[in-house]
Amino acid sequence: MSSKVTTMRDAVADLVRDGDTVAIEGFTHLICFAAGHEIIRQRKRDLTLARMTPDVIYDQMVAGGVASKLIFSWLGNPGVGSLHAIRRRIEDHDPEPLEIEEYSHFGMVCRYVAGASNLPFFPIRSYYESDIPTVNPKILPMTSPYDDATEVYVVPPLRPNVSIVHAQRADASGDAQIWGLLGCQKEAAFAGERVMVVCEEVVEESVIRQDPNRTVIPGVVVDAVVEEPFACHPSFAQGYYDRDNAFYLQWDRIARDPETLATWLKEWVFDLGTHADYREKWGAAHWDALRPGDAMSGEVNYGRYA
Amino acid sequence: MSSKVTTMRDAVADLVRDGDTVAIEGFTHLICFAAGHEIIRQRKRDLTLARMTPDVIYDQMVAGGVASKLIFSWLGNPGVGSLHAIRRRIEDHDPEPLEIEEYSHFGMVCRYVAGASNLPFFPIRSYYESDIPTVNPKILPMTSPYDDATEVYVVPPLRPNVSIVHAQRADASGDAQIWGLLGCQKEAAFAGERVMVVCEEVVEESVIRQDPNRTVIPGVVVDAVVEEPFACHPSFAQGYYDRDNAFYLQWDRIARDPETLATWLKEWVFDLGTHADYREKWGAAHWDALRPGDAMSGEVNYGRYA
Amino acid sequence: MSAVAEPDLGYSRTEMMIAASARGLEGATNCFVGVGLPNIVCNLAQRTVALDLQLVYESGVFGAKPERLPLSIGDPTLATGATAITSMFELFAFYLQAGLIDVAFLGGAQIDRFGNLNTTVIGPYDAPKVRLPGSGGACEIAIHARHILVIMRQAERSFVDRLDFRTSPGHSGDPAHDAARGWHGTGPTSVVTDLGTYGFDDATGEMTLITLHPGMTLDDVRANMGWEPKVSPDLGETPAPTPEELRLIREELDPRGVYAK
Amino acid sequence: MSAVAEPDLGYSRTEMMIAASARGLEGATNCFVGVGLPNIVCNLAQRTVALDLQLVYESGVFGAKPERLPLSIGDPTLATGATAITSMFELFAFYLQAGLIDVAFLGGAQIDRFGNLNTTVIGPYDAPKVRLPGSGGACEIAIHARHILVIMRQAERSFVDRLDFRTSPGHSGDPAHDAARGWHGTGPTSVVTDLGTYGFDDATGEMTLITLHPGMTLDDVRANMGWEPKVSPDLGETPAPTPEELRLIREELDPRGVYAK
Repeated sequence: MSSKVTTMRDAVADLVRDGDTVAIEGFTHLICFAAGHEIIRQRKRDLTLARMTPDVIYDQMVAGGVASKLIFSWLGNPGVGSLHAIRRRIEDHDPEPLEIEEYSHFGMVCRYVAGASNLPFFPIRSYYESDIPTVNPKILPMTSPYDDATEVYVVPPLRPNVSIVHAQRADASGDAQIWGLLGCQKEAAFAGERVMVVCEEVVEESVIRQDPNRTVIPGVVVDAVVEEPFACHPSFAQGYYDRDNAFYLQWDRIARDPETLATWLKEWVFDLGTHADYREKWGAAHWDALRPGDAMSGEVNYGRYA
Repeated sequence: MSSKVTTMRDAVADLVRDGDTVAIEGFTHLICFAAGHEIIRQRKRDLTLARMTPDVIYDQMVAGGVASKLIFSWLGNPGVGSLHAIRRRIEDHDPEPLEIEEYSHFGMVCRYVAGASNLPFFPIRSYYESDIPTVNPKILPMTSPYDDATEVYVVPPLRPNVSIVHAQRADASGDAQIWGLLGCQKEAAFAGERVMVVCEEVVEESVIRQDPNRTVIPGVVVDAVVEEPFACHPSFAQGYYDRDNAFYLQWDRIARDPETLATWLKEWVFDLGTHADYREKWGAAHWDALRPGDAMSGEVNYGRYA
Repeated sequence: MSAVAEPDLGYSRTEMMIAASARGLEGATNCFVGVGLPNIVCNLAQRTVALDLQLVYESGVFGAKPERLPLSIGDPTLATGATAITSMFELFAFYLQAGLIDVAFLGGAQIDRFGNLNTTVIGPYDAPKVRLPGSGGACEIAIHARHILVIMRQAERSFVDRLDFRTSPGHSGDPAHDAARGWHGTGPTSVVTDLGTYGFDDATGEMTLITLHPGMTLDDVRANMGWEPKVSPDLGETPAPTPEELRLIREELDPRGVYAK
Repeated sequence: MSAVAEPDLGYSRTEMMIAASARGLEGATNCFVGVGLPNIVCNLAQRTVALDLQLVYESGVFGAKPERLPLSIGDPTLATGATAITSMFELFAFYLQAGLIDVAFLGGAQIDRFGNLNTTVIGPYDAPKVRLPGSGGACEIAIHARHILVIMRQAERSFVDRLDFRTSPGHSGDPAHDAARGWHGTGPTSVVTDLGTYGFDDATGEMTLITLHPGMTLDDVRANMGWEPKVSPDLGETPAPTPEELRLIREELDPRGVYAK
């Protein structure tokens, strides 16, 4: 199997094109900020950004000017409050409008499932007596083929041009293992036309094969593998580092003021060449403070059948 | 949390009722023969037996007179050949007819998914230009709500009255962990109105909580937990014992002749009180020979966040 | 909100809200937990009225045992030591849509007298005055969780006669219609605010004041809602937080006073 | 089948089938493996013409590395050391239906000239002469795998003019119709029997004899199929199994001669 390991710079340059629909997924966990920063740095334009929870990363990317549209289900700084750059674009068209297309969480998840499964629609029991379908014409009611009285809503498949997912570890072919919160990493990866796996550690294939039930994303759908420790900061990687909650709170302050935000982007994104520079700028003590204690999974025996 | 641990005899007596639809799932792996034998022993009647692959266990149950109908997608002795008792019922109505309702594998899986998800139907891209829908009126064509030219087929939800699934280990509340082939154990368990988890080992809750991503079935859907080592024999439990292929081959010979089969059922089911008797009758050397070597998974670190 | 003086009762109005909400979880088997106050409420209930309460998070966690107060619904402390972690698809499909969730907390920027909630927008959708987070899982939680508990601070701008946007359905005002919906959920069961607790009238589905918190008056309530409140003929007083409830909140659950101050 | 003498060529007709089928996997990236012969075929191809071939099993295994010849598609040796194990729902939805499967093997009790397959029943469905296993995954595999390779022993009763039941669709006989189906799969690409190898005609979708195995004649072929076979104008001879192919089959893959004898 040939190696797909590359750098973040090359992976973004190769896989992300102006006008693409891009999904950087990860539900609070494993949000690949480093990929978002590289997309900003490479000044990609006119992207449609899909994510269940746009989070601080999409606030940064929207402020960085890469996006013309958002597809989402919950728009906030989790546990903190608003995403101010995004709100300015939506509420005040400042500095320009931002198109939005919104779902509920279950609707977004099922859009990825439909995309991953090559299904033309996905039925869910949701949206009843809600105004959401009135503002999103892609959410349609239908009756069950078995029973005219049973109504469901359907959502259309979402197939991002590029899906970017972070994992704790992957081998050089892109077989990726995740533990802790899974979010919709698997569904987003299978739904993507092009897929980038970023990981804390590239490991030998034998490590993956020791515990095949732990594999969430198989290399067969992966185009590029990037090893980038702490790439999820200020989000977290279970067992590797904690959420940097202080930064989430700080962002609220930074993003309220467009100038402060521009200064932050310059200092922390544009003036840095790579995520290694970002790690160095925060400094070793910062990373040490985010390391959790140990809580080991224990082992299971698959048995050798030779 | 109160314990749901009970004996196979009590679990079957409490949960399985004449006329029920019963699913003993497990795709080649983790097929709970011990539960099937207990259902035969308790002379349950008029059951509809659902399983993707009826396997030797349903040949035994059909021969044992408990079933009036089968719902399935592949009817055979895997890697060996036919299920003779079932074929006699279908082909010759010997000793009486057996109703059948058949799908493809994907259709069966999606029936469980719909049942587990409270969906009134599940759409799949299958059955095109196949005769299967002509003999199963429950498989219906429909067009996508987004595009009249895109046709899919739908299958209805399957909600067994009782789902019986085997797992390597579970705690007393029924939180069950499985590794190796997963089949549709999770989907069948969530789809069941009543659920029995049989396991090789009942373990402390702390063992389950050490590796929550390994949990396939949560106790919230489980009614009874039965600890029954080797309950899957002649099927297998990954890491615990191998498939007893010699018995699968033997069954072909036993089942060809109704009298030989009746003698086998008497000797190995009716004349034994419990699966412990069955284990003893085979003898320790038999079980030792089926034990695999070790192939450990390795550990991962969830991290302690206190 | 209209100014209501903070009475000096030895506890804060937020602590009163938390204690009253936790008592509403008596007998609950599992609870879909939101971030912030519901999180403290559930943890308090686990230590008082619902010892076996299993905490469920839309991030895919069932049976969480957080060692610290989670900072968000996706805190790593929720994953370590949980009973099960599942994909979000399965959490929403196999647990929530399947009807396994007993109680869920919801809140919002606006609520109407029937418990319908707006978490999407203030002002017109296409020209918002304030763009709110949107549904998240709220829309489907409102439909499928067997009981919905609402916890919201009360104010005239949030307890409104007419929502700007209905994100999550509550009662329709027509109980016959509600019964025929065939949803797992029975809709909002109670609303706990910083002023009192409300139930919903069986005959009309309308929010009804059941108790006033100590020190609060009916005038405080009227001044902080956009419609004339229906009041139970048996209007009572919410029992004050017990010393044990206060100790648990202050010493174990929120020692830094982030949420409960 | 009509008696065809086993020619003394230093290898069995089954070994010829295995070797010819394995060569059909040249360049394949992954293969949906069935039990029995396809299993040996794939393992042989992995050692000869498709070194990076990933073995996929409908039981939910991707990238299996079996340490022994699996006895069924659900042998524990397939799980240990695999790249990924997934639920069957995901295997069928995310891998197969999504179009990720490159090649799959199918076989059956009956095949017609367009590669349609019957694995369901001989005789009428409601009064079967022989009840066969049914579809399993074959129906969806036939639709979604990009290439279908058929491996079947040839006989008049199995190569039939008209199927008793169409379990899995092949070509329709109308290439314009086939192209408009919009399936991932291009349908059956080749059929390998114990007598020869067949392709499918681009213009008609009809099975066409491409090579005869050494020692076999066109009359043997005609005697063992229920229609007059279409024969390639360039009809050639299948290259005999190489010594290395035979060594691998006999010493590594099936030392006990269970499948290949």
